Amino acid sequence: MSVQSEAGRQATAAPTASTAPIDAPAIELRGISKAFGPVQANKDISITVKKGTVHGIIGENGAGKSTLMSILYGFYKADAGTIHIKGQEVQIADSQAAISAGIGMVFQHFKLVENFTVLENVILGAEDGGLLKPSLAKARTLLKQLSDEYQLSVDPDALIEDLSVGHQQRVEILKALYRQADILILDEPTGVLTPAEADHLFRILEGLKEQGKTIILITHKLREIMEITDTVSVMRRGEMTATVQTADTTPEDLAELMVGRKVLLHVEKKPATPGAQILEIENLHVVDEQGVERVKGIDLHVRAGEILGICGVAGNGQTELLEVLGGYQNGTGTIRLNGEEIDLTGKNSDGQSRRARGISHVPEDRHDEGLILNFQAWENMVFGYHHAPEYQKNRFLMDNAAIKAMTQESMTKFDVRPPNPKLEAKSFSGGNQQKIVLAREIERNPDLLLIGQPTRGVDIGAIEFIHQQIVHLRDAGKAILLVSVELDEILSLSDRIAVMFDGKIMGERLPSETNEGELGLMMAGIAEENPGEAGQ
Amino acid sequence: DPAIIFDLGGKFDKSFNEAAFNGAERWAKETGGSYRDVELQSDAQREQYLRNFAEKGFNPIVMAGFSFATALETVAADFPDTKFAIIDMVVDAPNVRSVVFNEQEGSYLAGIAAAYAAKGDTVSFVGGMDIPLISKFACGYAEGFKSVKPEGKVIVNMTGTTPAAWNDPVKGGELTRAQKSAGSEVVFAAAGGTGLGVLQTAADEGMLSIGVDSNQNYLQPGSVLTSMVKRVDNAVYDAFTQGENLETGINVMGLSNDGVGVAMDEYNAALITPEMKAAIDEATAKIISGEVVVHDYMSDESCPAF
Amino acid sequence: MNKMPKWADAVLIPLISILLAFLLSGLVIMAIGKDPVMAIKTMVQGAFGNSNNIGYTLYYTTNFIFTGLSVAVAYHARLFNIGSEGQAALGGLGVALVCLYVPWPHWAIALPAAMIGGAVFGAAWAFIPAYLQAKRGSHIVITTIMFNFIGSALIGYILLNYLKVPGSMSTESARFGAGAHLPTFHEMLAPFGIEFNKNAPVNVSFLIALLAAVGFYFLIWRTRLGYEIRAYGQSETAAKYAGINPVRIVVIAMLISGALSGLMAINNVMGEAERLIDNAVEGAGFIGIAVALMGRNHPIGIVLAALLFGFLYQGGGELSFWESIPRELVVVIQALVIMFTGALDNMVRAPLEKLFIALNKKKEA
Amino acid sequence: MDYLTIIQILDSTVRLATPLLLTCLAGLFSERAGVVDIGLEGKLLAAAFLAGAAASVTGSIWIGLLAGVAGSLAFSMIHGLASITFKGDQLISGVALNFLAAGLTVVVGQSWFKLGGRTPSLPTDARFGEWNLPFSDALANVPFIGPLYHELISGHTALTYMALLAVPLSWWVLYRTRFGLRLRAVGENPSAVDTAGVSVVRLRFAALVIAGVLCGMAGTYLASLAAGFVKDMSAGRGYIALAALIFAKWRPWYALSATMLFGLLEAIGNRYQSITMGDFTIPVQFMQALPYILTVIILAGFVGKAIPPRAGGTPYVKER
Ligand SMILES: Nc1ncnc2c1ncn2[C@@H]1O[C@H](COP(=O)(O)OP(=O)(O)OP(=O)(O)O)[C@@H](O)[C@H]1O
Ligand SMILES: Nc1ncnc2c1ncn2[C@@H]1O[C@H](COP(=O)(O)OP(=O)(O)OP(=O)(O)O)[C@@H](O)[C@H]1O
Ligand SMILES: [Mg+2]
Ligand SMILES: [Mg+2]
Repeated sequence: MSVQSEAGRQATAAPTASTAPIDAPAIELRGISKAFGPVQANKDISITVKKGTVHGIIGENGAGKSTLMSILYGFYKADAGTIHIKGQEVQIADSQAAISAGIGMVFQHFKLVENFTVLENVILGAEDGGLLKPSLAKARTLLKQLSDEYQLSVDPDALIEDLSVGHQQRVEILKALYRQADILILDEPTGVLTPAEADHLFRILEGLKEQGKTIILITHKLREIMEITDTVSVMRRGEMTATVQTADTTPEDLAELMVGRKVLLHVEKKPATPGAQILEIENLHVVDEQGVERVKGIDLHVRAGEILGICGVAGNGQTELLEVLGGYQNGTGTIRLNGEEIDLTGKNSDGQSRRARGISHVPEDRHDEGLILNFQAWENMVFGYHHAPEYQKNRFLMDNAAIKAMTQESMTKFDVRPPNPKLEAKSFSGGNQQKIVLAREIERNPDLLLIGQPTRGVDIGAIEFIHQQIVHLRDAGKAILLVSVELDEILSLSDRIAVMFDGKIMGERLPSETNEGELGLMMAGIAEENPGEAGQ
Repeated sequence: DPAIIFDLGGKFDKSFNEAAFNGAERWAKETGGSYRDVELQSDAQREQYLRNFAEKGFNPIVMAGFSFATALETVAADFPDTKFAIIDMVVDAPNVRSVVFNEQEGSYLAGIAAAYAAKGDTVSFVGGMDIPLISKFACGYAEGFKSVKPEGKVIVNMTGTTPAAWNDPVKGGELTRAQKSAGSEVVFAAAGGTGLGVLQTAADEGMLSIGVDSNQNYLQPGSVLTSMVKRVDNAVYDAFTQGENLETGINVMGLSNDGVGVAMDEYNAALITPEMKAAIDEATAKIISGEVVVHDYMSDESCPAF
Repeated sequence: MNKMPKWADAVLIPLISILLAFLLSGLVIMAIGKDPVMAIKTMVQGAFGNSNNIGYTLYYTTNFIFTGLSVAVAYHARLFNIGSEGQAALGGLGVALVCLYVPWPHWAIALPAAMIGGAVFGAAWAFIPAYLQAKRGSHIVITTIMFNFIGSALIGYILLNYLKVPGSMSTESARFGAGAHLPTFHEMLAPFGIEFNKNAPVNVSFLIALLAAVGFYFLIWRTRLGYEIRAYGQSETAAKYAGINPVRIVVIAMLISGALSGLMAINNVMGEAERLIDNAVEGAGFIGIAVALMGRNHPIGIVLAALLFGFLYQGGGELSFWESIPRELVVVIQALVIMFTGALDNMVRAPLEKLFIALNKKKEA
Repeated sequence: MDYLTIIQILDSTVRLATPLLLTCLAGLFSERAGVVDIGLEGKLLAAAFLAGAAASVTGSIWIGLLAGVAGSLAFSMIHGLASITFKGDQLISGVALNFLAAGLTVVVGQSWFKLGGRTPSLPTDARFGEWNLPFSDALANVPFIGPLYHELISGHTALTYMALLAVPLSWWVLYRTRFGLRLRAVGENPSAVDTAGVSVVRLRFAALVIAGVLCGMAGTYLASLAAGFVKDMSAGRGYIALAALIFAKWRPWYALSATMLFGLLEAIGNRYQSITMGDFTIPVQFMQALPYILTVIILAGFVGKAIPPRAGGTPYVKER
């Protein structure tokens, strides 16, 4: 392992270029510092990125990666430090300056206007002249060229809110290219993508690199770092701890650099010992509010002590399946829990009654569903279970002291950092937020745990922990239904895998007997059901 | 020193309160005396301000508006040595002078004027907030009009049901236009600030209008037929002049003692025809003599002329 | 880690903001040719100088506590209830009906009944907008504005046609019976040998308002219902996930909000006027919006903000009484206070925050 | 109801709707840019006061218009300062501005004119005259179209025609220009605008400037129509315009229909104050509340969920 912790600082020593040398680095940040109030998000960070390379940045949640890149893009203003682009020092006071310096950025949370068309989003801020018509016409042709060139096809007249996340991301990339960016920053681009989409993205990035563009990639996925970056920087607590050549390092080393200790990159688990059937689903149909049928007749079962993993490209009905089971979406068909039928409509079909019957649910979207960001941790720790008798002081009042004590305990147990029940949920990093949700749902000791995208946007250290907890629960004899777009995760956690496509189950596989390639094909609706394998 | 409390409309309402204010000012100017005044913001202040004044030894204390009755009943009893005068309402206490006006009589004359001024047989009325006092004006007006044109029609509109109705000149204007298109030729406005919009619109639309409380003839010269003046100013002036020896009891201000009337001045001289004048004078005489009794809407909350 | 100590956030910032508001008000007073120092003296004296003035200040405060709490309950559910004005007016009708048609033997019996009357009528007036918002998505801001107008027309109609005393000039109901007379502070304090001005309108309702504030605290932060209201207010999707029924929460929050507004009537209608007057609410519903926002939707904040507005109302009234300053000046001062404490507080906060961070850094170093 | 009556009611509708329309469009620009504006009432009042004051002093309503617009603009800028620059609560700022206008107009008016906050009455030539469109008189007696043209289409003030023109203009600006695209974007997702290199602050202030100008016109219209300023003369029109805005789902053409509907309801209410049907008389109060009742019914039955601009009401905060 050849860590050049001093790489950044050495670069600083390079001659200050008033005349740009031909091979000047595409980007050079020197001594960047940034504080948000009392939080020092970036401390004296220096980094050099060569032209035409892919540079990865990794680090725990809250390490300051997004902040650093946002400074480069002029979204935040640094407290100290200078920015050099192609050897020239530039003042980046706002995003306009960054754009003119040839920088484009795809934010983790897309900066798109949801009810505008693709075309409108692309020209926003980069219009020619006061009237829209010529700009739109010009953008339309240019967009066509770009999408042909980089395989970035999107319907220019579609509304953003109607597009899949993957397509929205393409729009973000197109936005940058339309502005003739030759430095492209992507902040956790694959966090929300399906494996196929992620592959597609990487092909696009390869293409861009070949065109001589410089790419900075923030990600939590070491596999991606290893796959496509040329160099990688590691950040910890606001500081740049190392910059290495990707070829000279290993995922394990990177993980250790990030977290500061050895990290297990694969899940340790014993073989499952499935017991009685906990959940049985027969002929389940779900029609959403727009009248679109999302789930088209599903049969599934989950046994005690096993993890059933469901994979599929986002939007193929997995979300709705979880929602019906969790009680906030109506469906038709039969669902039995421990042999007893569950109401799918009417008074007893809501989340409260599901929870009362022993179904816990970690929702896919922790920000919009799993947590109330403005509530303190202890308030979030009973969210959905606030009617449970053990949290009531008397007929009228909740027992806040007991809830706080319980929260304190759970937070310690689940290693939530900082373990302070009185912090608001929004001030925890993504990984820690997820741990709060998990703690809440797992500590209820449910018969059935529904869990969607457990590790989205979460750093490796936290992923390791979360996976351990899920396996523990399984070993305690509980049934777990896991939905994830991460094939890695599905493969390493599940005892059985079902693939969903277009609202139906394409087939079931055992993890030992399948691979990413096969699952990927099934997710695309291509592979056929192999009757021999999954029936049991 | 005397003191006066104005009602919620404020002392510059161009009508009732302003008339009271003018009376006080006239007194101050003529006698060189000084007085204190205050405007209300809230209902609870009626009693508070009355007491404030009484405690500080102001005497007499005049209040413009019937709404003070309840407050005055308690305060008057607490300050037997202070004299009070209330306008528009009767409060039965030994140290209170109650000044009431026979608005219906003045309005009756206004109705006669309207009847003579109108070529056709439709005139109209715009009231402010929908309260009985305003209907009293309307009723007298209608009776006067019908005494000349028994088959004629009087359109009566109220601006609204909230105090905002006193200050919506735009709506007053619209009501006037609506009345015009329904055939009205003369509009009588008893509507505070809203009335200003009525008078204005009447002038714009080539109608005649009748002002209220104060003499408003000058506001739109040549278009305001007359104003039904209610000499609140005299009532205040009298009370201030009598000072601490204010005569208590009920003081009815009607046509007979110049308490109400229709204003004649240089601004409307051209509009007053001799026949009209004669009819007004005749009716005045008959009312004073008691030969004609104009119905008081407040007595039974109904109006035979509607 | 915190940018600022709690006390600075809770006390220092509002204080500086109020100071700024008064400074600017002083300039306005100077501009119309009066003496601002004198003015502030008059206001303070007029609001707190003697038990009579305190009594008036607290009387207004009581109104504002009720409407402030009302707006705040709804706000916790992210519902912007502009309809407190109308709900309080209807509450007045409820209280009046209860007081007029039952010959109450004693206020202690009349008060609970009147409270129910006011609360029910106020809640009823909030129900339709709530239901329409919950079920049909009709924007509650508009519907409550409309209901203010409709309510005032309705009250006018009922007063004029049913409740008015025949032959009386005023659009007001008959006086309530002696059994419905609420004890004023004078009567309440006399047994303890404390002399309180007998004419001040502040009455037992003030205590009810404080109780309501305490109840508000428990409701919002200690009960399941309050928890659900806040959760719904923060995130509808999350609330659904947790099995909280949005329709139920919207309707219940608005019913409570309306009931609190309606309760105000025990103060102004039953306690002070002892009869139903037209337009008895006099804008207290709108001031409630400012009180709730300034009080950060917390009962302590609301009570303090209500007291501030009570002070402005009473002190301002005295100011116009003694100094012949137009009464609208008080409205200007109110506006400035709302502006500085409510909308411009970042103007004060930002530099203070920087100051505290710098101080902290110095300490650490 | 005969034809002429209908024409007259519609004529009255146009007059009553004009200030609502201008105010509604003002709100539209502001809220489309993500700044909620319940201070419309206050701006209207401030503009009416300054317009009335300036016109009465100078004798020119055009100078009045300038003053009215300036006043309304000043209020807009205070709103911007509070809610954009200092990222304060937009609702509180709006409420404060409404109070401020209600108080300041009277205090200042009293100190200037000593008429209790009223301005002196405006003489006819210090008000907007009615514009008679070409051939209006000639066509007046032609059956059917004569009254329609003469009474309804012709004979309004310059501001009315400007208000009507403002509708297509607003539509064009919002949907066909760069400025409009950015303005709508900043009301939906300000960070998208920010990262596209456009200043959120500047855009929002620009929107508030437009809102200020439109509101200033509306206030001037009121002052001109009523020939002067009377305290509180906006009489809730700012709130009604806000209601109309939501009704109109924040769109210019819908705003025209919504304000015309409110105008129509009020015009009808003015004309038919009490209707007697057999023995039963519909009370005046009911007729006066009718526009509000109908609004609620329409809102409940036909409009359904109106989705406001997504970023509305929240200041754009990057760093906390
Ligand atoms: N706008 C902001 N205002 C205040 N503090 C912020 C802001 N953005 C980030 N921070 C703080 O700065 C620190 C760095 O945050 P940043 O978002 O850069 O982390 P990150 O490395 O991107 O994390 P993640 O992997 O979760 O995306 C965190 O402690 C965070 O709380
Ligand atoms: N504007 C902000 N103000 C304060 N804290 C912020 C702000 N933006 C981000 N943070 C904090 O910065 C940290 C990282 O933020 P970021 O937005 O990257 O979320 P995250 O941890 O990556 O979660 P996820 O990826 O699930 O959205 C978190 O602690 C978050 O709460
Ligand atoms: Mg990040
Ligand atoms: Mg993240």
